[in-house]
Amino acid sequence: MSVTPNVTMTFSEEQGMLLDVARGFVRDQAPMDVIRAQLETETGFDPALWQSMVDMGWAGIALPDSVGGAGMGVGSAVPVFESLGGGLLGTPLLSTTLAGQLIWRAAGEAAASWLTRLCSGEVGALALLDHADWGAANCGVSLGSDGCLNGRKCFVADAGVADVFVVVANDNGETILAIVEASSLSSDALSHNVVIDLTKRSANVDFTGVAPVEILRGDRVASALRDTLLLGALLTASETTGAAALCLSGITDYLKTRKQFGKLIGSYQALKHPTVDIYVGMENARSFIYHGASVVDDDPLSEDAETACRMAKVAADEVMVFAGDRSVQFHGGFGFTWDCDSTLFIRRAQWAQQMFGGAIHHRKRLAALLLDS
Amino acid sequence: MSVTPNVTMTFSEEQGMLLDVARGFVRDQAPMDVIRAQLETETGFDPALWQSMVDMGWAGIALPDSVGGAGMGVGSAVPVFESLGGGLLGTPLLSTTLAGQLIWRAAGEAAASWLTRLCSGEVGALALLDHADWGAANCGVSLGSDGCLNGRKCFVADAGVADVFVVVANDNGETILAIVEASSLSSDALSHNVVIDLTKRSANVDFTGVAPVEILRGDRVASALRDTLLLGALLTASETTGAAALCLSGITDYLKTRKQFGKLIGSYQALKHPTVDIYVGMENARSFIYHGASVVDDDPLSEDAETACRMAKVAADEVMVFAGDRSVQFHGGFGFTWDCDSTLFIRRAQWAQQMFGGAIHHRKRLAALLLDS
Amino acid sequence: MSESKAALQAFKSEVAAWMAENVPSDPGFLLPLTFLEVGTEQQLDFLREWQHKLWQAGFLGMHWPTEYGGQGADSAYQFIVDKELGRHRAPIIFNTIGLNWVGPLLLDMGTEAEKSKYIKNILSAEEIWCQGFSEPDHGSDLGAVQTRAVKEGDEYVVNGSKIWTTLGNYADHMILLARTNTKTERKYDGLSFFLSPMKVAGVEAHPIRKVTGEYGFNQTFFTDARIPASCLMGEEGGGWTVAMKTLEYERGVTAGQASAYWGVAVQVDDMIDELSAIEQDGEPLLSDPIVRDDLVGFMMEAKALSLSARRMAIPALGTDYPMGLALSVKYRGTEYERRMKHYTASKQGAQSALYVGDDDAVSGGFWQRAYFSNFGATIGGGTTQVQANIVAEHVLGLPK
Amino acid sequence: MSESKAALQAFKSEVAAWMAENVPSDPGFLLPLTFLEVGTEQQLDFLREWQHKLWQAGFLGMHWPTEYGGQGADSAYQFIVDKELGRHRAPIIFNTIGLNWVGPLLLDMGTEAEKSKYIKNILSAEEIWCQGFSEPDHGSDLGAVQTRAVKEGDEYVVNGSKIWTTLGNYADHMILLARTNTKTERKYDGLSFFLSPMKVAGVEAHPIRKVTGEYGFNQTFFTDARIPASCLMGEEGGGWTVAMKTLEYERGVTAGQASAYWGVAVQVDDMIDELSAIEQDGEPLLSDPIVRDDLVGFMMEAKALSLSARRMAIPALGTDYPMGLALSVKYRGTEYERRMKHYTASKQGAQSALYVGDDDAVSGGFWQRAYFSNFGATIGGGTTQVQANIVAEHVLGLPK
Repeated sequence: MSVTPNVTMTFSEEQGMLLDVARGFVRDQAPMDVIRAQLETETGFDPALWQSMVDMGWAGIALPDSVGGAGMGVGSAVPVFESLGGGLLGTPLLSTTLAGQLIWRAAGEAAASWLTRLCSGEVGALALLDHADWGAANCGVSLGSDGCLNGRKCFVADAGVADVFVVVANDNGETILAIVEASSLSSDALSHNVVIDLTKRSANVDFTGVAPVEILRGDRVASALRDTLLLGALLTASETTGAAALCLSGITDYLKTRKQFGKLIGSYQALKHPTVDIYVGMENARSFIYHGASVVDDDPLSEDAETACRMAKVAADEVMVFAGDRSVQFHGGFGFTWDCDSTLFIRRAQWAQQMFGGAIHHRKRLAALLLDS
Repeated sequence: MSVTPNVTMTFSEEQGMLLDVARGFVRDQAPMDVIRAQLETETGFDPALWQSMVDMGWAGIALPDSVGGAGMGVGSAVPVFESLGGGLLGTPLLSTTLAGQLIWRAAGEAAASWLTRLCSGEVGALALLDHADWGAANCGVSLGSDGCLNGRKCFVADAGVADVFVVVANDNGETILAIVEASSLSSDALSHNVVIDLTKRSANVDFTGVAPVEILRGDRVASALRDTLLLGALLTASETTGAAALCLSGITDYLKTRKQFGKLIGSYQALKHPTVDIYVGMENARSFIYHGASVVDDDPLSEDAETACRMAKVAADEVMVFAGDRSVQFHGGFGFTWDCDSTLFIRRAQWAQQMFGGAIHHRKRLAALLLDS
Repeated sequence: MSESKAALQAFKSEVAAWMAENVPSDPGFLLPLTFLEVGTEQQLDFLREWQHKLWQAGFLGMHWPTEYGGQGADSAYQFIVDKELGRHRAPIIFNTIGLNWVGPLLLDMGTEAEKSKYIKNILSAEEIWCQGFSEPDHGSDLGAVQTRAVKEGDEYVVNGSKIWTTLGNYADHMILLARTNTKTERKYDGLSFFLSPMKVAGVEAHPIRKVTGEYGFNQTFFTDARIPASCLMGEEGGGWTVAMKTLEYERGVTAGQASAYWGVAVQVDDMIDELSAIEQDGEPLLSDPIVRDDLVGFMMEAKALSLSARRMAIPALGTDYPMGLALSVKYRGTEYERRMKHYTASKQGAQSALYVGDDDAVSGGFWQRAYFSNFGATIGGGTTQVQANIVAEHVLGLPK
Repeated sequence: MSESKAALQAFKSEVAAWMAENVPSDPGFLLPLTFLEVGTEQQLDFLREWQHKLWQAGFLGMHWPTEYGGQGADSAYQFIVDKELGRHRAPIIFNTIGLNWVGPLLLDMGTEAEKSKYIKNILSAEEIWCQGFSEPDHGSDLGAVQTRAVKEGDEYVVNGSKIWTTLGNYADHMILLARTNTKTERKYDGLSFFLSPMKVAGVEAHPIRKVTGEYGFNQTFFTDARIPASCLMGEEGGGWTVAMKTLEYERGVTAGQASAYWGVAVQVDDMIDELSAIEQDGEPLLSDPIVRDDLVGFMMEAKALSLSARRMAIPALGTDYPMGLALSVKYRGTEYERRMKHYTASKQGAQSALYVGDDDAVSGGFWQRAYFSNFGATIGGGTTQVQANIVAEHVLGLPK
């Protein structure tokens, strides 16, 4: 039942360097005007920027070197995603990383060819959901006797630019992972979503009639899927934490410079104290993601790791929703305009809080984990 | 399902006069030093004060004139209890009123002799609980074949001064109401509780071996019991709302006069804005109790009345807990002392929030009432 | 002038019947949620026609004098119309600044000439009004207004800039607060109030894009704009008083508004209806005890607001803080709506991340858009933080 | 001076073994929850004896120099002792003002004479310390201190009054902030810091009853009290700096405290244990999804606080706001405990309304008393509202 004992937090020099590099990269390569220029484009990111990230080895950051990855362990992705979030930089890195995790955890080195492709910059996408409910079983897509899939997946992140899809499907009651090449999709397979977060892209994808190139099945599939969803929660939380920190610094900057009724608005406690609460929430989320980074590894995730991933997601969601909302409010009239970055923050909050299950989803599971043992 | 349509709020000239009289009485007869003088006495109130209240007809305020009551309807008790709460005046009026309601609703004029006694100033008490759980069935006390009761009731409010007990008991599976005269209790039947609210008194009462003077049974018992518990919630809410208003005015007085760092502390938004929220909560509770007063009557309570009683209790509990807590905090060092009335308010909050079920109890039932129809 | 229940009931039936026939159906393009968000000519034309039609049918300005285009009835009739508009989910009545603030203000403080000239066209939507109070650097601090109006002969020459001018790019007139004297001892005494034309040289309204992605606001620039001296309302230097009176109408403290149906109303029942179709963990969302408890909280807030409105009519029940219920309406109502819209937008699973324009979005992204749009209400007309100060100071008597 | 894990582990076992033998059992009267609540001679004698025993066993002042009665070891050893005290639910170590503030202060800034004279007796509990900073009319505003100390020969004559002097009626010494000069330009420059005797003529401590019904605080009156001039610590007029340094110890920003075991610690696990025995609607309270969700919230807060403490040791993970985690500890921790204690006190059904002394009360009314008592932490040493200002201004750089 006890929750507090495990406060593992490891931090190597290597990870410290990675954090510095990642922050520096986002600061230099993706200032807000670069981000804004991509908001209403089709893909939402600049291919050259993506290539730079691939060149730095981030596409394989969470994978072992035997399959072309960086070999730093999956926890090393945490500071990278925190940094990306800290610039609201939308790229297909999250999808690609998680596709890599799912394949690696389900098939290991037997799937090295796929993993190598992902590490080298091909975009991977996870086709998980049959509908909006993250908590339901999502295996509506089935494998037919003709070797083709049948059915549609919803809200597939980065589907528009994906080279490889990992599709959670159902073969006579067995959950399988079908690997599909984007080139095998029909031209009208994708219908793009209008995503509230303009730095993100997703689509509904119809896999009907598509023949997967490979099917992963067996004992490890269920655990790989569960762990990938947990890692999705952790990495989304990391990205969200970075975004919350950026949002906080936007608020404090404004509170330090904007005057109303002859005083800097930051001197009003009605603005000042909630900003402190955003700060505290952001630091909590940061503590949870670093803790998560320290307790996840290539093995099936432990109960402590599961707890850490879920808590990270809850903490990050909650602070981001609060920070984004207060950012609009505290910027006053300007906050209500498109030109104020607050709009990007509430949109990010709205996107992040549902990805891989929201606070209510994870809190329910945490209650079972922590109170029913 | 719809919750908002019924916003009945009637207010007669008669009720207006009652409100004025009750407020005036409490202001004149029970200033805070009078209240404080009773905090650590055995009974917690001054018999002369009680007699004045009886003389004004308050003991029978909720009962029809045919049994010696004021005939103004049970809703008329709301402004009286609000006023009593507004002075933290602890008397056995709540117990007596509810004992009257239970008997009246279960037996009507057939029980006129008991009701007349209560209207004339004898103290009634409800013996409801077998243990701390307001939501459990509480019928552990049973009626034996010898015509005597067997078992103990807990937390019987005003047991120490009661003349008449109405005991919820169990006769071979049937819920009955046993009327017991205090004189028939053995000398060691009562063990007094140490109640956190020093204006209130209660005791555990052992009814073993006691022969009830009368047994009320039949169709109306269950509904009378349910309605009395709901009216208990409404009247406690009324009393609590009054206490919250007094607490609020204590806070605003302090905020207007106390200086810190060269400024009146009421000018700090960290104190000012939560005080506004107490105000809003208090007004909400007040709206709910007046609405409750307008929709309860002598008939079995309607769904709207049930909704009103439960909402009133939730609103009053929540604002009182918040107000009491903030009252201590906002009075700073002085708030932490016995001399500051804040201690009376958090104690009242702690007492009130459990009486007749707390917020969690009523919110759960409101969900069923409002969402499952 | 209270009306018999029967007469009101009959009127209600009449209005309902008319609306069943006449409320326009979905035009096939996005309509604004509130009058603050009229962003395209298409929307403007549609809403202008609709308001005109309502007025022609005799259902607008119910309690305004007939000589100025009103119906000369009790305000209870307007209340019924507004309620029926909501019940029929009608498009909004958009000329709000005219209907809710300028109209009542003119009827209260205007000259006969001003009333004759302006009021009927407000009702008929022939003339649109905007408001020029806020300025870029001062936000809520109206005392600091810098826009200059200098009298030259029978004209004032106006220079400066106003911000958040809702409908500014479409408006015919602006209620303008400008500084006619920079040397007064109290800064308030240098301000004057104008009923200023918008369609004159030197006035330009630049649309501002909103958090929702839509338009409706403008920044309005005055560059040596010349307006007739007769546009001055009241005395020169007496603008502060008129502006404060206008704010009372804006804040709903005073009655007299011709239609409060300026935005798509959302009720707690709508919220529950919407959420009842959603699943979580394969079960109805509404079977989750935590969600149920949250909804009880929202229902209680909604009920408390309704009860509070009812209670305001019984002065004996509000003696401790006489103006308290009225002065706290904006503080409570706008924040309640923000939380409620956010909640509904956030309990849709993956659909929470969809927006207006996605076919899969719950109710077309209504709740997400409504949440974003609601910041107009918690920021505009005095932010929530300022509202809390108002309640603290004016109701509870706490120090500034 | 970091120690090997093995040595620490061995020490931990040694301490644990000693405590298993020596921690006193329930004395049959109510013990104070914190050092702020020592209200009877009976409690005082008991706690003094217990602290003395712990010190004699070599388990107090682990990292203080041996020449002053300490153990000359690493502070990790004191941390272990404190943790074991909690694990064994030992009575508190009550001479807190001496152990946590005065001792570290003297070791840091005191003269050799001051160290020799005072420190050992702090550890042995032979001398009790209290603090004289706050005054009746100024609360948190130390700059406004009015108590006067006027030098006459080799004495200072003290007049005035201090409030909230914890242990004041039992204390031998007070750290006293008094005004030695009323004419300085900056009010801070007129303050001096004294290590002042309590048991002299003209000093009277009047116990103040608390919200819990217990005692522990005093108001201390100085009436022409004469104290030796040698009691002055540092320079005359330099009291503000010393007081601020003391506050750093009080706020836990600086290390060096001899025992932080000054109150009965409550963990989230205790809360869950307590609630697991309670029924609601005839079912275990812990089966209620809403309660479960609330508990998840508390567990997350507890975990976040622990993780935060851990993270402070890794500077690379706190670069954005370097002192932020440390400066926000009081703000977060004390409020978390208030909410958690209140929650546990309030989920006991009818037992929620019972208090200390009732046999039927849950854990003897522990949670109710702990909730009330916790206001000492959210008010004393700078209220929560002041703490929020500190974080806002010193961590986030927001304006005053």
